[in-house]
Amino acid sequence: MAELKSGRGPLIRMLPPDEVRAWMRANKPKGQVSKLMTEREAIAKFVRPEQYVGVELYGGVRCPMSLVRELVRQRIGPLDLAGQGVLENDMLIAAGLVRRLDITYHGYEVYGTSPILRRACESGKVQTVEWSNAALAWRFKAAAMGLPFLPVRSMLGTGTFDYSGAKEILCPFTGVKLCAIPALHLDVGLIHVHRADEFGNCQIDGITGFAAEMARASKRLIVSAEEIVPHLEIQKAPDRTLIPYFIVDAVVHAPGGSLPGEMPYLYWRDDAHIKAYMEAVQTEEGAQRYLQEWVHGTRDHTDFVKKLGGEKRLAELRAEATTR
Amino acid sequence: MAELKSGRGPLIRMLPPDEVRAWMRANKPKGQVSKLMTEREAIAKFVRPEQYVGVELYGGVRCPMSLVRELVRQRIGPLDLAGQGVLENDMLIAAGLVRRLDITYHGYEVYGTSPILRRACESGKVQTVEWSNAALAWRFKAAAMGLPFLPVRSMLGTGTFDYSGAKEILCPFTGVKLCAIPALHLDVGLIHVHRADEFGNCQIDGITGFAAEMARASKRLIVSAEEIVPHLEIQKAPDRTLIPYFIVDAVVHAPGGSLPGEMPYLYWRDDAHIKAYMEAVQTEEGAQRYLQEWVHGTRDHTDFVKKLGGEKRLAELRAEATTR
Amino acid sequence: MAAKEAYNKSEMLICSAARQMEDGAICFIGTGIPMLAAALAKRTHAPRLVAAFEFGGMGPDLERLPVAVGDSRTFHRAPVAGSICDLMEAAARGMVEYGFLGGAQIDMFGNLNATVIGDHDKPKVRFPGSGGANDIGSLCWRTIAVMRHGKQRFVPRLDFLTTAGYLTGPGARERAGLAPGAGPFRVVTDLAILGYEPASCRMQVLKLQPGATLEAVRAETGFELLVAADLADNPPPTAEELRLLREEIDPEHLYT
Amino acid sequence: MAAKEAYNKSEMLICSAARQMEDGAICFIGTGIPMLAAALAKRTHAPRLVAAFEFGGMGPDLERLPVAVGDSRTFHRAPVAGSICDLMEAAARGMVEYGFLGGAQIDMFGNLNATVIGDHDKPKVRFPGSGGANDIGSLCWRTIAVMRHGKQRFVPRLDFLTTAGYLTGPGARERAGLAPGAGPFRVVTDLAILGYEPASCRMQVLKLQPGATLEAVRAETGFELLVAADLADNPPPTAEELRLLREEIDPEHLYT
Repeated sequence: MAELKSGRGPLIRMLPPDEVRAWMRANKPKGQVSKLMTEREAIAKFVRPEQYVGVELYGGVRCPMSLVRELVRQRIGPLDLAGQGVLENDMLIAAGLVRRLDITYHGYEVYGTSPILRRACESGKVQTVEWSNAALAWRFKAAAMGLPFLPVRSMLGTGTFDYSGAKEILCPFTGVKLCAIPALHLDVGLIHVHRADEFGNCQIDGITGFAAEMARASKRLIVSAEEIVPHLEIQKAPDRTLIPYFIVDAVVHAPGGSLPGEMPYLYWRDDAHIKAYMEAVQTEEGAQRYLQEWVHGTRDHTDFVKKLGGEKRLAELRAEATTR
Repeated sequence: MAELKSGRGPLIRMLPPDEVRAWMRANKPKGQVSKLMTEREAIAKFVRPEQYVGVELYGGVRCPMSLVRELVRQRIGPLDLAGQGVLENDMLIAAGLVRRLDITYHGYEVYGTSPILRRACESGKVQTVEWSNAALAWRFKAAAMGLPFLPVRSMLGTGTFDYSGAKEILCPFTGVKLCAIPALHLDVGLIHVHRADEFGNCQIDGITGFAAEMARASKRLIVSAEEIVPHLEIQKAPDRTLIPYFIVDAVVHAPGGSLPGEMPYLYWRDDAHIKAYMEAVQTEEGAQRYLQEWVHGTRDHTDFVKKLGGEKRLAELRAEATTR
Repeated sequence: MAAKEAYNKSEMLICSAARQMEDGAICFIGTGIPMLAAALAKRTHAPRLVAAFEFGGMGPDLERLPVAVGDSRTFHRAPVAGSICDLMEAAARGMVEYGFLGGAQIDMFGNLNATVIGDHDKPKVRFPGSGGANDIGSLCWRTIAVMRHGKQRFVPRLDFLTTAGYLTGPGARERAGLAPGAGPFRVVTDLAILGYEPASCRMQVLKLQPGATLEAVRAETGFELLVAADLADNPPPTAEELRLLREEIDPEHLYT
Repeated sequence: MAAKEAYNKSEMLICSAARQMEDGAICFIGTGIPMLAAALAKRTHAPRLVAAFEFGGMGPDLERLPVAVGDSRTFHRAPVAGSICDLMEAAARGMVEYGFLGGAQIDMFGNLNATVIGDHDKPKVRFPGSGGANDIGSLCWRTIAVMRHGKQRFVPRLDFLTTAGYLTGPGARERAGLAPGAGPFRVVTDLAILGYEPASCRMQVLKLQPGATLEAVRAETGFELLVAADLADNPPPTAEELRLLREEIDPEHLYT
């Protein structure tokens, strides 16, 4: 086994599953109780400095932006971050709230690299540990399965492995070399969904990204939902409950919560706003100006939507939504 | 590592994932082509003696009975079986088609042990290797993930482990002892679903058991469906496609295909028939008489349903179905 | 006892099992007595009890009694209809407090046999096998076994150890790799309610069923039993429990 | 060349990439050129091409161009809208034939850098990172890199090896634990279509883009290139390809 390699890490986050098991037993309500609260209450109640936080989905799609803006408003940091996310993580880094990042991809897709990430990393302010997209999702999956690790077949042979916290192992049955990745538990996970009931039973339309896995890997899970529906609606289609109530800690009603990102089938992304954001963040000053105006300058999510153009702008973006 | 134990096995089925990878590349059509065929064609085309076969779900619920009866009609064996299944596996063993069984549970739930299993095992005709329910589902999951094994936290410390093909390993991150279970690939999987299109995109209503995992772990997958729907219906709700077309090899239209078992939301189980079956199989002769009358004595699934009471009986069972 | 309060052994087992269930907890439920017990508990002291069924159903209203752990009644009006992996992994994460178990044999450490009598490869009796029992015994915090008392069931040595109790005693589960802090909690029989003495992990009598004596329990047990210092009597089924069971839960007497 | 057939470098890259795609195959598609190429291939020689997007979309009609690998256009009228694990695990099972990749640097074995220039912990330039690229390079059968040619991109030694090509040469992927029989297949650039010489796993020029010479390709490549015995010319975009691209696929010129 001497020849088996380890990534040089560090492991920003590695909780023993038995510790998490005991925590889940003690802290999560297992009966159906109402968890409805405002974004302000949810963030204040569950997020603390020094915590490890993660968001879902990716690329400005079904992104928990209303929750992230509130996190910035409350200036809770330093945080460690699970690193998937274009607008969310970008904004948290811009706000100076991030210390370390388990990175997989952080950029603007067709629009290229993130000046915010560049400034943070190139100045040494934010430390990064490398993972692949699937590896990060599989780390959540390991946690969701109640396991300390999963074997996978990505990352082997690369610098991505060398600068990760993964380890090589040999399969006990076939002898093939595999990449072992440690479970990733979030202190707080943020997910935006199409609909939820007051207890936290959630439905998502379209692709589910890594919501199922991340939700189950979160010690505290804050869900924002486009729509709060009666429990009966959940009961009539229990096979659609991707995130069950007993893993949810807070349910926040947030119509337009993904803005300026997209919400599949409901509204298209606000391209003009995203472009303006990207232009603004080219400089550090511009980034701070953006935060000042659009985050600290808005009281809450409702106020943000109003500033974006309110019902009129929303109607335009709804008209551009992808149809079934 | 010397103290780590291994189950005494044998591993009835262990395919190296790289071999399966190459097989999947060469043999599965990746474009959408029609796979509609009769149960007779599907079974004759894909099932061969000496193969390893599995069925889903369990307990007379959403069970691929029409396909299993056709397998008995065509007398294809000896087979090795993944062992979950009340009516399906019971019937295959009764028909003398089964050689070895990766067993987890084989019985009649409230109605007790299966006389067919008892006769087969107590006479030494069928060899069993022990697993837990979840372990078997996780073995399919390992295969579905393209992995040779998964670590799990069941089976440790028990005779179930000792008489399985599992191995103890140590977690490379935490040092805790874990149970490593090998991937389980089926030569042929049989699954009954609520609806499918001609390409094999399938939707299931209600619990999904281990359908997602077993489907992905099958080299050949035969799906029977209550309803064949236009592709457009699938396209309008792509998030409901639990089994995607590219893992399916045959689509068989089988209204009432789970009979005498239940199909959630569509029809309740035929209790009278199931009780008669259970009484019949108390003796070997009774079991053979049942097979002769209800399987070999019916030409195909349509004929079976007719013999069961046809549209009239179906209407009664539909009236008893669980509502949304 | 008044005639209207007469009850059979099944009813006593069901009522006793129901009383072990906690409001607002998630319990893995198997077919038969646990299903009836869960339905009864939901209608009495535990309206927010969440019955979980290993193939994916979770939190059904239990208006109609399931007949199989995968049937549609296990997810009727439920918040979740998932998959076996989903529910078993929730248990692995520590979400499931209770699991109900049965078996052909149990030993003093609460280990269970549901696999074979005799040699595994040429058994005298082949039982159905573990099913989810091994997983429930490995992953849930507390397991409750429901069995008829009898020397052929309460044995000094199992023919086969299907499901982990405390294995060979204190610390053995942890040494085997199972998560700490979990294990057998209660055994509900027609003669007694039993638990486990914390220091030794050995089975002990906590309560006697109506009419049962300690001697009768010992006579029907094949190993030495400990007895709780505060040995008590388990009250008989109440009229209301019996009414619910007979009129609402199992009016067709499928199980009782 | 007639005026109506004038085209820019992006268009040439897109048309060249589209021609690499096979009908009835599943291809992992990233944002940008691969999306346009897939949309073009579906409208020309590969109507049954299945574009797969790592966050769960698979087989969309691509009527409207996605702008992100997770957006709703990646599963519009698709047979499947799944999850990242779902699609990556399908690739691990051998179901995904092609994967498109990009990067800041590539070496002669097709290894790619999309992470940093300079030291990892205090980089000169921090790029977005692997994303799904490492997985695609590890799990798909054949990967196709699409890049502009240039000495700062085609380098003798990567600053960081984000995604596995052939690593250090023949057998290296297998020794690292990656599944056999898979690896880099093509590099599509503005100057050439390149492949890999099977015995050495080294990059070789297969076709020259219109107007490009072997000397120009070599001048823009920082390592020694092999040249296929049957070196050919890649035909320029056809009028029909350009029409589809400009009028149907990207009428707003978001990408070209």
